[in-house]
Amino acid sequence: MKRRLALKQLTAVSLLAMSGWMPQVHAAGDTIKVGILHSLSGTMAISETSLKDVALMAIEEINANGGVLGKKLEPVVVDPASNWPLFAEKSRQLLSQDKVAVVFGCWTSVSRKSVLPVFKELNGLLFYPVQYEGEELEKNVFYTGAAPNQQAIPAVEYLMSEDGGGAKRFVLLGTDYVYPRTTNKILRAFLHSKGVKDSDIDEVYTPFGHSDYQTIVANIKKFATGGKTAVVSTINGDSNVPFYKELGNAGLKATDVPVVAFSVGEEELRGVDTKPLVGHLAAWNYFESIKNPVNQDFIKKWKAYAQAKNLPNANTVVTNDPMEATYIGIHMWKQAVEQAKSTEVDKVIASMGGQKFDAPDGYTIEMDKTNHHLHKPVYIGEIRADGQFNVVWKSKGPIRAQPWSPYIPGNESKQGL
Amino acid sequence: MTSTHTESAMLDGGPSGEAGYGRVSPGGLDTSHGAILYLEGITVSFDGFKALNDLTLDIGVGELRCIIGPNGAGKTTMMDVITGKTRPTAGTVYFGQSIDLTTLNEAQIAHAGIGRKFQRPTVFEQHTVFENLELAMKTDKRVRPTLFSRLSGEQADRIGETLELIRLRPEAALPAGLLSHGQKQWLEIGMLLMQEPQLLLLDEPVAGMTDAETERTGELLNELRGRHSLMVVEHDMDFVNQIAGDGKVTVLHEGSVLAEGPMSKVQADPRVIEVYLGR
Amino acid sequence: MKQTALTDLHLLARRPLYSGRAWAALAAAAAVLALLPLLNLAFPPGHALHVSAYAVALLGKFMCYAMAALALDLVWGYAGILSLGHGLFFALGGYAHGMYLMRAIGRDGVYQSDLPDFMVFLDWKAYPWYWSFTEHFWYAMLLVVLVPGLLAFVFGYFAFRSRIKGVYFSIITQALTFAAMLLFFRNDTGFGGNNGFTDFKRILGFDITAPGTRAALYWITLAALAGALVLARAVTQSKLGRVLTAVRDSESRLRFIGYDPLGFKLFVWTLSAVLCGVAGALYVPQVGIINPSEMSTETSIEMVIWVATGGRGTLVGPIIGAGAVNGLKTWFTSVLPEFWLYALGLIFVLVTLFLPTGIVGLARRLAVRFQERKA
Amino acid sequence: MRIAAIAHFLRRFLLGWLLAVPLLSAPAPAAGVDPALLAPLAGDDTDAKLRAIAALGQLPDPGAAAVLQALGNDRLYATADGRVLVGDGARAIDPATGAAADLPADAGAIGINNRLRRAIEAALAGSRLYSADARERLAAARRLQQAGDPARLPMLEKALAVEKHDEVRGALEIAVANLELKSADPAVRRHAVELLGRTGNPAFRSTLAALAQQADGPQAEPDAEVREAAAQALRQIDRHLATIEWAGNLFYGISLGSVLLLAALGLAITFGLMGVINMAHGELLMIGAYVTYVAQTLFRAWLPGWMDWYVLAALPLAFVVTALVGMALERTVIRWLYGRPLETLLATWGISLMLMQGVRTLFGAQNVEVGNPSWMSGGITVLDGLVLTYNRLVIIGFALFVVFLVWALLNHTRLGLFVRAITQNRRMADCVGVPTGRVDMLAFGLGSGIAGLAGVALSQLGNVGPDLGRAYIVDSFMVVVLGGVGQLAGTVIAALGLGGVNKFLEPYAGAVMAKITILALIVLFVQKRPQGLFAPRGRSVE
Repeated sequence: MKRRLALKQLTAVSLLAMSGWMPQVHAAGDTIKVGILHSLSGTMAISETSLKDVALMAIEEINANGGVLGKKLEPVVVDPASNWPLFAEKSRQLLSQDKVAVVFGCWTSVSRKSVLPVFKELNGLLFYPVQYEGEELEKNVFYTGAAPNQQAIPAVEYLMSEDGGGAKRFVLLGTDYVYPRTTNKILRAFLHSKGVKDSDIDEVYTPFGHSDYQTIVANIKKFATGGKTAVVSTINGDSNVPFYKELGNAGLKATDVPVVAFSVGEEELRGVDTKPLVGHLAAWNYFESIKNPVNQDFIKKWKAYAQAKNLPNANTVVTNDPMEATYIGIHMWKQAVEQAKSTEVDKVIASMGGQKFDAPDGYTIEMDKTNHHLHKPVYIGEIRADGQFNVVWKSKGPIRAQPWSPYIPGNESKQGL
Repeated sequence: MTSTHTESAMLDGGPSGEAGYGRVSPGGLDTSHGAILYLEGITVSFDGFKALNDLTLDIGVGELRCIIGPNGAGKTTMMDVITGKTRPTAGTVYFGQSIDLTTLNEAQIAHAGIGRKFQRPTVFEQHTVFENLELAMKTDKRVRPTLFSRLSGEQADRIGETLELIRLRPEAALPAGLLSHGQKQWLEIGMLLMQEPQLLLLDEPVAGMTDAETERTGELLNELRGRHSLMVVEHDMDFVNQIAGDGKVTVLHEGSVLAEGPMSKVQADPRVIEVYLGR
Repeated sequence: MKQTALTDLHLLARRPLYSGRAWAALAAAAAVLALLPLLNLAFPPGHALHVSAYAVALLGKFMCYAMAALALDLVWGYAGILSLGHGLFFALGGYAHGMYLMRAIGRDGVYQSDLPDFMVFLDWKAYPWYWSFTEHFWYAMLLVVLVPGLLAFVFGYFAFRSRIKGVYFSIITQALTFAAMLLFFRNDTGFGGNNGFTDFKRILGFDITAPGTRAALYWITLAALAGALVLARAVTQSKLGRVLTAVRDSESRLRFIGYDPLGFKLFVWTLSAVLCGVAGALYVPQVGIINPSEMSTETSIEMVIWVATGGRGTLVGPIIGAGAVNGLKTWFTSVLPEFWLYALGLIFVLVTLFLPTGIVGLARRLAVRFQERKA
Repeated sequence: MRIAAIAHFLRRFLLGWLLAVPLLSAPAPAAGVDPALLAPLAGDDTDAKLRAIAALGQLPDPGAAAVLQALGNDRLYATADGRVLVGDGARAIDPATGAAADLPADAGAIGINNRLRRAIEAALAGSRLYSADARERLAAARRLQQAGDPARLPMLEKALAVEKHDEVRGALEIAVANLELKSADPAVRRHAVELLGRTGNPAFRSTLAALAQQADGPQAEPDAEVREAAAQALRQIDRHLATIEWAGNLFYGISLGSVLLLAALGLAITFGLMGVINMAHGELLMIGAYVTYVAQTLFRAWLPGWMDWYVLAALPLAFVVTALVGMALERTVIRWLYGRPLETLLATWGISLMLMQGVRTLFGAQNVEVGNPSWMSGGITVLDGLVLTYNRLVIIGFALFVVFLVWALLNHTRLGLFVRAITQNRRMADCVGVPTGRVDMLAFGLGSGIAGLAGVALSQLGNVGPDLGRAYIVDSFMVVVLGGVGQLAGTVIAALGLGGVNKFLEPYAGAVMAKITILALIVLFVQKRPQGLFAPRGRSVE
């Protein structure tokens, strides 16, 4: 009995030791710690792992060029394991234990939402690299992915245009979580403004990891008999493969019913047999197939890095939009720090606005002065047989983000912080 | 009565209707016709195979009845029927004049005053001998009373007496799992006694016992005779001779009664010799 | 002579809740844990005695897990009922409390609406009926107990009545939990879908992120855990506890001596669910989020693993197990993010193979050997 | 299955161009496509491109067709000096001269979008109407049914006049009718409407609906009789649609059922017969799928000519690999845990974690690409409108085959006899000299191997990634429990039943609620029959 409880105390103490009660020895001072908070296991690992790698690459690159403020960057990688509470715990650890100057991470909206309170409480700095639903603006977060008006709305406009096939009816198909819900809400409002009736909009949601799309594809076919139809897919990463396979085999070709996806990029297409998908579309702010020196350099660096670190399937690695966004984020942060001559969060935030960076997407893009989002160009690409995208439309230039979509009532007032 | 049971079971999850018997018996049981157990035309069939076939049999108050019969004669099934483990396909089972056992579940039947000892001794091996008896002890066995029950002095005394009776006093604090086979048999009998049943069903009580143990068990049963009604299923003829005395012996064969009467008469019966003793 | 004999029988009959030493050890452990938030508040960061807020928050979380593990041990360790669905009760408790916390946000949400943000983007104009009264803290607390309790009672009643045992029971609890998870994932269900509840602002008017509030929550959790431990101990030490172990070892025999297992199973099953719900309710304000992933198969199985690692049927074991496993998880995910699953997986395998009685069992064996060595 | 596959393969051969990927490269064009026509293709002006494509479509010259086809497959290149070349691997042919040369380094592929693709298909269809092969003509006619351009009417009628093949004639008549809807003569219109109605083809639904509504509709139909006829036709089509939908649900149900069945069969042995709560079962499925991926990669590298058969090669491979993994598990871990089912749950859970991470380390966390072989892509259209996809048809067949395999193994082999003996009474079996140790290992290996086979099948439907297994583990257990542990027949019926119910619920309840309802039903059902569909009865129950 006694020993049993003695053991209990012992565990309690050793636990504290583990969880960093004991004063930890940090090689602080000569390096700047940078947190990387991406799931390396669990369901989200599929998408997030490559972001971790690209972040490490960027850090290596920066260090090779003399680091920041004469100090080397020291990446601190943790695995929140696709578990949202763990995201919160890990961010707290990064900020309060490892004392990182900045955190690059998160993919899903829920992971971002679960870490937000921590970042606010401890006044940390988060760079969020994924396109999302908007409707959020936090002092402690910089959003280097697209807001809905930088991705969804142009895509739908294109579908309605003559080149896009002049779609009259729309199937808004998504996984049932906040990003699709909000995006579709915005799109519906937008379509209304374009005179599309509700009877011509079909909103369908599937659970996470849904893998049987027979019925849904059949319904799309049925719906398409009512007139020229296009599908706007906000299906979450994993479910895309079964969906596209079903689509291809059911003989729904892009020439009949084009599908434009917001969560399908080069990385996702690695996992699909793309031949039946030729002609389906995706809207992003960056495609690997964009031709410009910066991008070629970016791709070259990435492939070289993959080889050097011999990542799995190193010879087939691709770049995609969130990876580019991560890359931009890290470099912009570096610039901001150098301008602020300090890694202090408030100073860095202050000097982030207006930062410019020659991005692989072919433009010198700018961090908005007020709303913590990037001005980004929009590209629409058709899937090619080789898993790359063939750009069929691009915006005139970078577009300013509207985190508060004008299509959602009550947002008119909200601008900037 | 069943309705009140299910209902009360929903309330406190415990058998309350029959807990009544637990409290009032033995006096409460109506045995005015001198018999404590009636089996009438019992038939049990598993997928066509008839384990019991129109079995009819009754046991008098205070009687010690030995049941013999070859394997597969349906002895164990009969006990299953009486204790509610198996429901008969046809026929009625009455405990005393009034209680229809076919409507009760195991726990309720146990409360009604029927105790059973299994072929293989089954005791709670993780519990001490003392705890085994304590669990079996006759008391209100519903959830709440059990949760708050404290062992009273005389209850402890009763356990003590039983321990003496089954000669396990020294092992009182031992986990039952550590007992020898024979000791387990006795412990189980002890548990039966703690239940203060009016009818004891004993399935091969001396199986696997040493001669000494068998001897002792015989004495034990004889002590019980009169105080309780007993039904003993046994193979061991010498043992049956020892305990049956001039009491009735029933021979089962293929699920129904083949012969009934004093040991001597039964042993003489040619049909019995044919199916059983002969071989 | 008989007299003395009887008295020692009485000794057998009387079981103390804990031995004096055990009480002392428990108190000591509790004291150590209770001290930490003070150290956090009292000493400045960098001071040798300073405990980081992170450590406190982490331990607070672990204690919630420990409580859930304790609850699971009651049913699995004692009554032999393995539930693969305790994550459900945990989450339900959490959601019940979360509803109050969401209401407490008031108009400070993104949309400055009376409704939670997720209802706004669903275009809901009013709270659905099952949200009514949840703005009252005590009503929410009532739900914390009632919802898991009732669900467990009803489900348990039918399952135990039709004598579903062992693996079957485990699998259908899993089915139930899985179904519930899918249900809560739907945004239309009205519990925030995949995002669940998050971004809480205040609890009973106190700022939920303030160190003071944190410390208070921590202490409440500690108290709850200690209380749960004593309660569980009392139950298992009572005669009912012995009936439960009898259910585990030979249910049919128990019937023949006149106990109806249904009620006993139902009692402990419901009790366990309620404890689990309370743990969940304490968990939510401390981690700041509750969402359906708490109902995933993984979570429930991990709970079982905490119990197994600590030692089932020992009450203290599960608490240690929850702490140890989660501690390792936290540690591994930082020091070897790429490979921690190997380590964790291996531990599970080794524990099942070589520590069937868990850490506590091992400790006991060592203790015995130690004493033999001394003797 | 093999024969059908080959037959289909040939068919695909001829239809190759219609699909996104041709199975053979285009025939070298004969000399003489006017460069003036080709030039715009290289330009940026979409309308000019469209005009050029239409013009090329009118040319009888096969060279023109070859150009369009190349354009359709991203094989048409434009050089810096404005020449347009038909690429063919490293070589290129100048359609203007017909001369073959190496593809110049500066030549870039001409990108196209869906709009151009549609135009190309239409244009090609025009010329294909005179193809020697009836199938091509049919396909072309079908294609033209969709195009609503009245200018094509004479062309169609010309083709119809010379067409002998009945099926093609039918298709052409419909195409004509579709255009005749715009005819000035009400009688013609009515005839056309009736014809379209008889097809029951949903594609015409919208046009007919427009006709049926009152004269003030967008496509005003003055003639009342025609409107009536249109309404009639509409009803015909809707009836047809209803039948299709019902048949569709049935098929979807069966195919989903067969997937569940495959996923659960292995478990029916390891869990059902051996009582091991094998939480790593899902990971065994996953390994099977990854073996398929490896097989595909190997074929790509060494036997590109045989790509279509890599799946067949993957089957035995997957079986062996997963079986070995399974046996390894059994020897090292599970054998120590027999009779402690709940402990096996924990151990196998740990194993599943390690297997998943192992795959991540080996193949990366991302999904890997596993393509359908050509004979498993696409589908056949039945009841003109319902597409039965080949991969699902094949998998249904495969599931039945595996069930038969298992049944035969269990009931007609010594191993099966031993396994059944052990499941009934391990100690007794031991006594009568059944080598329980070896049998356990083999049985577990068998179960795992079957999981591997299922993995191959799953790789043809969904994504192949480290989490593949997690998606199926719960469902698999549901199926086995519902079917009744140790009851093969039960497993089969349970799987198909679940699939069917799910698919018939989905259209009304939606995907999520359908699944929830199913789970709720299972929980209720198990209340009624704790032992599953086929419960063993008798004294042995307790």
